[in-house]
Amino acid sequence: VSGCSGTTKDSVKDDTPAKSGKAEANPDAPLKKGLKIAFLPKQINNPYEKIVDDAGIAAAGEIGATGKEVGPSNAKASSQVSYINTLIQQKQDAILIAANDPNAVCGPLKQAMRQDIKVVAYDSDTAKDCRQLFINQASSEEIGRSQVRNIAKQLGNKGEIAILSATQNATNQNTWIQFMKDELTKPEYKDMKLVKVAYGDDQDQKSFQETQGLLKAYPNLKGIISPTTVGIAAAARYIGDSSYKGKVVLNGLGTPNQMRKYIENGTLDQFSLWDPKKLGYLGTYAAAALASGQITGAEGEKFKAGDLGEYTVGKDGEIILGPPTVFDAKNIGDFDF
Amino acid sequence: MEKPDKGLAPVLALRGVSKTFGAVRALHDVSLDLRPGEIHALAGENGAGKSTLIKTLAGVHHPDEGKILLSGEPVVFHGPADARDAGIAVIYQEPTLFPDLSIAENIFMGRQPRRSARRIDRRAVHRATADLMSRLGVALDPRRPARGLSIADQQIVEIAKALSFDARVLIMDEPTAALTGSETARLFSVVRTLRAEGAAVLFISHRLEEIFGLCSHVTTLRDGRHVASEPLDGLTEDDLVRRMVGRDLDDLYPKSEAEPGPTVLSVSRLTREGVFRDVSFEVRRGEIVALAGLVGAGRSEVAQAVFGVDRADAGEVKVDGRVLTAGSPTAAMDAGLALVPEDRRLRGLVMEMSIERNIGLTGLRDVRRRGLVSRALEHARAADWAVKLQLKYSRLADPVSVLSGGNQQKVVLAKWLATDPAVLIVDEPTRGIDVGTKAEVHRLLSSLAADGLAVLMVSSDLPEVLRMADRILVMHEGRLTAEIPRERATEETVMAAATGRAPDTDRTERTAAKEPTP
Amino acid sequence: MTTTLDKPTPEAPAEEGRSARSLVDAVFRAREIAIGGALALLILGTWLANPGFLDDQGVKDLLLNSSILVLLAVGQSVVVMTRNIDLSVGSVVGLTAFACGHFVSGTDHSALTVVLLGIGLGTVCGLVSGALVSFGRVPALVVTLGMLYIIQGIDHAWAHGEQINAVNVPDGVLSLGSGSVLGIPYLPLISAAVLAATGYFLRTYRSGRELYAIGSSPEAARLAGIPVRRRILAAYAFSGAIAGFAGALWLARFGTVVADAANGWELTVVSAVVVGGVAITGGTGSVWGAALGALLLTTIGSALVVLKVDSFWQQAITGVLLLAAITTDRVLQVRTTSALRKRSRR
Amino acid sequence: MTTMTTLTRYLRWDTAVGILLIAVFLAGTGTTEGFANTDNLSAALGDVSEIALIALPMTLLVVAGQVDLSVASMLGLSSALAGSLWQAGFAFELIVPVCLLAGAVGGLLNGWLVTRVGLPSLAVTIGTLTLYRGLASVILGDEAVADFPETYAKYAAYTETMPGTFVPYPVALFAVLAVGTAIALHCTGFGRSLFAIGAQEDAAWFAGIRVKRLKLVLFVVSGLVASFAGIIYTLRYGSARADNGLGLELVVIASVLLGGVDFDGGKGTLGGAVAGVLLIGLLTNLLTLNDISNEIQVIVTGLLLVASVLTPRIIAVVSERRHRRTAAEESVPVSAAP
Ligand SMILES: Nc1ncnc2c1ncn2[C@@H]1O[C@H](COP(=O)(O)OP(=O)(O)OP(=O)(O)O)[C@@H](O)[C@H]1O
Ligand SMILES: Nc1ncnc2c1ncn2[C@@H]1O[C@H](COP(=O)(O)OP(=O)(O)OP(=O)(O)O)[C@@H](O)[C@H]1O
Ligand SMILES: [Mg+2]
Ligand SMILES: [Mg+2]
Repeated sequence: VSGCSGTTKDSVKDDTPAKSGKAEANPDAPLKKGLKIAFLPKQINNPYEKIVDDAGIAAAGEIGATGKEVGPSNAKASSQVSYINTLIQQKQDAILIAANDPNAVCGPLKQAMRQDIKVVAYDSDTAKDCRQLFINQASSEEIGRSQVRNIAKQLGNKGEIAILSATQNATNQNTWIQFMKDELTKPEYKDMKLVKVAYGDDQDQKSFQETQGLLKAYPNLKGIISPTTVGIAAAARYIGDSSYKGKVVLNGLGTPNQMRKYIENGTLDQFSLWDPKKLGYLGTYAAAALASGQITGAEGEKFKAGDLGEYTVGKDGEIILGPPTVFDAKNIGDFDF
Repeated sequence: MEKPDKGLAPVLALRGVSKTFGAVRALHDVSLDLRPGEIHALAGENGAGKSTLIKTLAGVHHPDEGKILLSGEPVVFHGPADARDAGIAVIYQEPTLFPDLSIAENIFMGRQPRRSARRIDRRAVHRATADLMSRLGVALDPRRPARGLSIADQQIVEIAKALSFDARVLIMDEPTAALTGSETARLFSVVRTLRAEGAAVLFISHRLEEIFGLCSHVTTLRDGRHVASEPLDGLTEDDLVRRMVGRDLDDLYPKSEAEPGPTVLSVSRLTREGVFRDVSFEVRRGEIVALAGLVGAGRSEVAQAVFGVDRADAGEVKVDGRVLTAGSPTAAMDAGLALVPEDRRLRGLVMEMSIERNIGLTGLRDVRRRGLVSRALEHARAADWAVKLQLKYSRLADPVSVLSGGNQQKVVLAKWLATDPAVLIVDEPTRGIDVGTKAEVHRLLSSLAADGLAVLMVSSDLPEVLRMADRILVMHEGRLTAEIPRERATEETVMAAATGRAPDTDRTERTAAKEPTP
Repeated sequence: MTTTLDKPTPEAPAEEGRSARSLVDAVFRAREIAIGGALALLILGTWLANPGFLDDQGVKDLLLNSSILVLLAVGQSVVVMTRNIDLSVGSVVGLTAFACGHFVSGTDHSALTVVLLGIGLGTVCGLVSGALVSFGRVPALVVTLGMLYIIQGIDHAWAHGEQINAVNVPDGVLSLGSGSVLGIPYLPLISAAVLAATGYFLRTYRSGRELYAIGSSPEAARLAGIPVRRRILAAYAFSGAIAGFAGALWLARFGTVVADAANGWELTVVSAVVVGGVAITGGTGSVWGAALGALLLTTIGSALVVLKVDSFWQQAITGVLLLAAITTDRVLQVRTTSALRKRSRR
Repeated sequence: MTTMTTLTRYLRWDTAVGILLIAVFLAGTGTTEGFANTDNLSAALGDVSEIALIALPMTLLVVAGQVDLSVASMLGLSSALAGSLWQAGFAFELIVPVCLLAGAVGGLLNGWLVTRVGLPSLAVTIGTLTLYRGLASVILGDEAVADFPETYAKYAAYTETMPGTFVPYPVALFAVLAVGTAIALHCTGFGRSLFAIGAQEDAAWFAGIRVKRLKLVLFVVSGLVASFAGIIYTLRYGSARADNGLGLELVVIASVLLGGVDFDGGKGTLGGAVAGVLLIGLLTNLLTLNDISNEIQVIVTGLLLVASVLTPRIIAVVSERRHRRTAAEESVPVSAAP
C-alpha cells in the first residue's frame, strides 16, 4: 500500500474508481493543443511548491498548452475546495492538485471528473477514487525506509532518534513516517529508538522551536529526521548555532540551495530530495496525456514525458518520478534549486 | 451683594452666538459678558442651552455663528486645551473623571508639576492635591483611584481640578447638584475668595436660593434665546422664574394630604457588608417616605438593594407580604417595585437609544402584539408619558443623549411610571431639574401618592425632603438613625440625626414599636 | 443660602489615608506579582523535573524565544491602554521581515540599516492604522482587522512564494540575531531595553500618563484638553514601529523568511497583554505586566516540550493555563477592590 | 426636516452592503462566464455555509457587546469528536447530539467565565479558542476520519437540492434560521434587551433585564451553533480533523462587522450581517473565477472592512457640514411636546 493509506478510518475501499466517461486508451493519440492545465498547490506561498508549479507551467508552454497556478495562501484542508469549484466553472482540461487533505477535496474532484476534467494528484495524494493519477516524487515506501537507512548508517545503528514533521495531517508525511516506523521494527535497528514525532507545521519558526524542545527534552537524542524542507532548514539553523552542533545528526528532505550553507559548515553531512522541477514537468505531461486520451489511468499504460522519457502507470494510478538524490559535500555544487 | 465694578471690561464675552445640533437650535444669537470680580449666574429651564453655552466657552463646541471675545479680542478655541490655556477653568455638568487614575492624577492630568528632564514630580502632585483637598475641607486620599467615588465625591474632585488652574475665569455647570450643605458652603466660600482675587465666575444652578445667595448678575436663557442680563439686586425669585419659564409658577411643593393605606413595602434587617447594616423600615400605600442623610450615608445603596440590583448580604424585602427573591430586579418589578436610579446617564438610560425605546425598555412585555414588539404600542406608550411629563424633544425616535439633563431625567421617570408600580423608589428625583419641572415632578409624586402609590424618596435636597415627605428616615454611616414624622421634621432634627448627634430616642422608640420580629 | 446639613469637617485622617494608599499600591502591583509568581513556579517546577531546562543553552533558548513576543506585547499594550487594539501587528512583522530580507538579500548592508528600515516600514503601517482610528474616528478592532488583511495581502502578493535564505543574508545582520554579550544574546537585551524605556516613559512623563487617561475615559480626556487623536496616533505609530523592529529582528534571528512570519500572532500578542493584566477596556495595566504575560506564554510552550507532554496536549494545557491566569487575576482584583472599598469608606 | 437627514437615515451602511451585494451579483453575471449558474452559486454559498451559520449568533453577541472568538475552535472540536466517535463505531444519530452537547457545554463555560467571574469576553474566548482547539487535537490527534454515511453527507453537500426546487438543504436551513434570528433580534423584547445590554449594560440591568442570563444564553447558543456547523463542515468535506476551520473566527467577525454591526455593541442589523457574509462569499467566488489571486482577495476584504466603518463616518461628516450650511438659513426652534 502506498499513497494516502493509514490516515483514514478504514483504508479507502477499492470499489469503484470513479473514472467517468471511460474511453479506451489510445497510446498513439497526439497530445492535444490548447489544453488548459491548472496547478492547485497546497498553498501558493510555499517556495518548494512554487518550483514544482513553475516547472509544470513551463512544460505546458512546451506542448502548446496553457498552465496556471491558483490556490489558497494557507495550507488548510478545506481551502482548496473553492478553487476546485471555480476551476470546474472555468472548464479547465486538467487539474493538478497537491492535496492538503486526502478526503476534503474529494467531492468537488469527483464532480470535476464527472464533467470530464482530468485530475492528477502530485506531491501529496488524495483518496484514490478522487483522481486518475498520482505523481509520486518517489515511492513513499522508498522515501520512508531510506530515511531510516541513511541516518542509521550515520549513527552506526544505535541511539535515540526523533522525527520533525510538518503538520499533523500532511498525507505524504504521515505515510513516510508510517514506513519509517515499520523499517525501525527490523532487527538490525534494535538499538535505535524513535522517541518522538514533533510537528513544526511547516512554519520556520515553529520548526525551529520544536527542534530546541526535542533536544532539551531528550538529552540522549542522537539524530533527527526531518522529511520536510521547511523543517530541516530550521533544524539545521538551530543546531548550527547551538552547542549541539556535531553531536546530533540531522538528516531528511531539503533543497540544496537552502541547505548548502549547513553542508559547508558541517552542521549536517547529507540530506536527500528529488528534483522538484522534474516533478512539475512530469505532472504536466501526465495530465496532458490523460486529457489527450493516451492513457486513462489504468495500471500498465505507458506515455512519454518529454525529456524525462517514458513512464508507466503503476498500481492505483501511481506514477513514480524516480529515486531521490542524496546530497552531500561532494555533489551539492552540481545542483541549483 | 457687592456690585461689580462697572468700569471693568469683560474678560470673556460672547457676541451673537448661535449653535445648532441637527435640527435643534440650542443657542440663538446669545451674548454674554463676564467681568473680573463678578459672579454671574446663568439661569434657564432644562434644555434652555446653558450647558451648550458653557461648552462653547470651553472650546468643546464651535459656535456656528457669532464670536468669543477674550479681553475684548476675538478668539477661536480649537479645543478645550485652547480655552484652558486662555485661563478658563470649567466644571462640567456631568463629572468627567478618569476612573482608573488616582484623584491626584485626575486633577493634574496634562499639567503635572515637573522636575528635571521634564519628568513628572509625583511628590509635588500629591502635595498640591492634598492642599486642594484641605482647602475644600474634605478628606479624600489623593492616591485613591476615582473609580468607586460617589457622585458627590466626584463632583468635589471636579471642583478641586477647576480650582487648581488659578484661572481667570471659572465656569461651573451645576456644581452643587450633587452636594449637600457643608460642601456647598465650602465651595461658595472658596468661590468668593476667588472673586475677591479678581476672577470672573459663571455659575449655573437650578436652586434659586443659591443663585441669589452667591451671584451678583444673572443672564436668563429660554429656548436657546437670550432673555435678559441684569443685576440680581432688586430681582425677586418670582421675577427670575417668570423670565425662565415665561409664566408664573404655582407652589413648588404641592403636597396633597393622603391617608396612608396598608403597608406594601417592608424591609427588615437589610445588610450589605461595609455599606449599610441592619436597615429596617416600612412604606405604606399613599405615603411618601424620604430617606435622608449625608452624602455617602448609604441611602442609594439601600434603595438599590431593595430593588435587587445589588445583592444584600442579609435581611429580606417584602412587597405585599411576599418575600422578594434577593438580587433580582426582575422579581422586584413583577412585584410592583420601580427604581429611578441616581446616575441617569450610566444607569437610568441607555444613552444611544431613542426616547421611545428607553421608555419601552421597562415594559417589553406590555408593548407586545402577537408575541412581537409592536412599534405602534411602544410609540404610544412613550408619547403618552412624554405629554404627561411635558418632555421637550423633537422626535421620539431621537436618542436620549441629545436631550438636556433635566429632560433626560423626565425620560427616566416616564420609563418607570409607565410600569404602573405599586412602590416607586426615586433616588434624587429632582437633581438637576429646573424649577418648573421640579414642581411638576413634585405634583406628580404627590398625586401618584394620593392615588395610592407608595413612594420612597432618597433626596439630598432638604427643603424637598421636609415639604414632600410624610415620614423621614435618616441614615448615618450605613445605619438608620431616626424616623421622624412630618409634624416633627425640621432642619434641626433631620440634621442632628444625619450627623449622628441625634438623641437616640427616636430610634429606640421606633424600633420597639415597629420592627418586625427578625 | 440653601439650607444645609452641616457635617463636621473630618480631620485629615492621615492614618487611614496611608493604609488605603498601600492597599492601592498593592492592587496595582498584585497583578504583576501574581504573574511573576506563576512564572517562577512554572520555571522552578520544570527545572526540578528536567534540570536541563535551565542549563546555559536552556536559559538562552528561553530568552530568545520570548524576546520577540515580549517586544510585540510592549507595543500592543501601549495601544490597548488607550482603549484601542492593534490586530495588524502579526502581519506587520511578516511584511517587514520579508521586506528587510528582500532588501538585504545578497548585499552587505549593516544590521543598523535593516533595523531602521524595519522600524520605518512598521511606523508607516502603524501611522495608517492610527490615522484611521484617531482621525477617522472608527472602531479600532474593525480597522486593524482590515489592516491585518491588507498588509498580509500586500506581503503575500509581493513575496509570492519567494523565500529569503539565510545564506543570502549578510552576516552582520545574522549576528544581531545570534550574537551575545557576556553570554546574553542581543535579542532579549534589546527587548529588555525597549521594555524598560517604555515602562519608565509611561510612568514619568505627561504624555505617558495621558495615554492612561485616554483609555480610562476618552471623553474626559478630550475635555481635559489632552490631544487625544495625536496621542492615539502616536500609540499606533509606536506599536507599528515596534512590530517593524520585531520584523527586522525576526529576519536576524531566523535568517530564513517566507511571507508568513508571525502569521496569526495577533491573538497571541493580545492574550499575552491580557494575561499580563492590561485591561482590554483600557486605562490600567503596565508594560511590565504585558512583558511578563508574554514571557509566561512562551515559557509554558517551552516547558511543556521539555516535560515531554504529548504535543497533542500542549495546546489544551496552554488554554487551561491562560484561563487560569486571567481568572486568578480577576478574583484577586475583585477581592482587593472590595477590601479597598470597605477600608477607605469615609 | 431636510431631505439630507432623511437620506442619511435611509442610506445606512447595512443597506449599502445589500446594494453592493446586488451590484456584485449583477456585475458577475454580466462579465463572468460560469458565475450565474446554480452549480457555481451553490458552491459559492457552500463555501460560506458554516461562516453564515456561526455569524447568526455572533451578530447577537456583538450587538450585546460581547464576542466569541472560540467558535472556530468549537467547530474543530465538534468535528474531531464526530470523527473519533464515528471511528469508534457509534451511530451517526448518536454522534450529532453528543457533538451538540459538547458545543453547549463549551458555550456554557464561556458564558460562565464572562457572567459569573466577570471577565471580558474577548479575553475569555481567546483562552477557550486555545483550549478547544487543543482538546480537538487531544481527541483526534493527527488523524483524519473520512467515510461518513452518504445518507447524511448529502444534506450537507451543495449538490443535492430540496426535492422539486433548486435550493440546497443547507441554504434552506440557513434561510429559516436567519429569518428566525432576525425576528428575535429586531421584533422581540429579547432583541431589544440585547441592544440595551450592548449599548449600556448597567442601564439594562437597572431596567430589570436579566443581563447575565441573557449573555449566558447567547454564549450557549453560540457554542451550540458552532458545534452544529462543525458537523456540517465535517460532512461537507467528508473529513473530520482537529484543525478543521482553523482561523475561521476572524472571517466570521469580519463578515459581521462588514455588515455594519458595531463592535462596541448596541448597533447593527441581522440583515446587514447576512449581507456581509454573502458579499464576502460572492466576491471571493467572482474574483477567483477571474483568476485574481488569493492575495488580492485578501486585500479587497481588508479594504471593504475599512470602508465599512469609514464610509458612514464620511457621510455623517459631509451631511453635518451640509446641514450646518442650510441651518444657517432656516431656523428650526426647539419644539415642545406635541
Ligand atoms: N450634542 C448634542 N446633540 C444634539 N442636541 C444637543 C446636544 N447637546 C445639547 N443638545 C440640545 O440642545 C438643547 C440645549 O441643551 P443644554 O444641555 O445646553 O441645556 P441646559 O440648559 O444645560 O439644560 P439642563 O439644565 O437640563 O442641563 C437641548 O434641547 C438639547 O437637547
Ligand atoms: N459604584 C460604587 N463603587 C464603590 N463604592 C461606591 C459606589 N457608589 C457608592 N459607593 C460608596 O458607597 C457608600 C454609600 O454610597 P451611597 O451612594 O449609597 O450614599 P448616598 O447616601 O446615597 O449618598 P449620595 O448622596 O452620594 O447618593 C459611599 O461610601 C460611596 O463612596
Ligand atoms: Mg445643562
Ligand atoms: Mg445617593
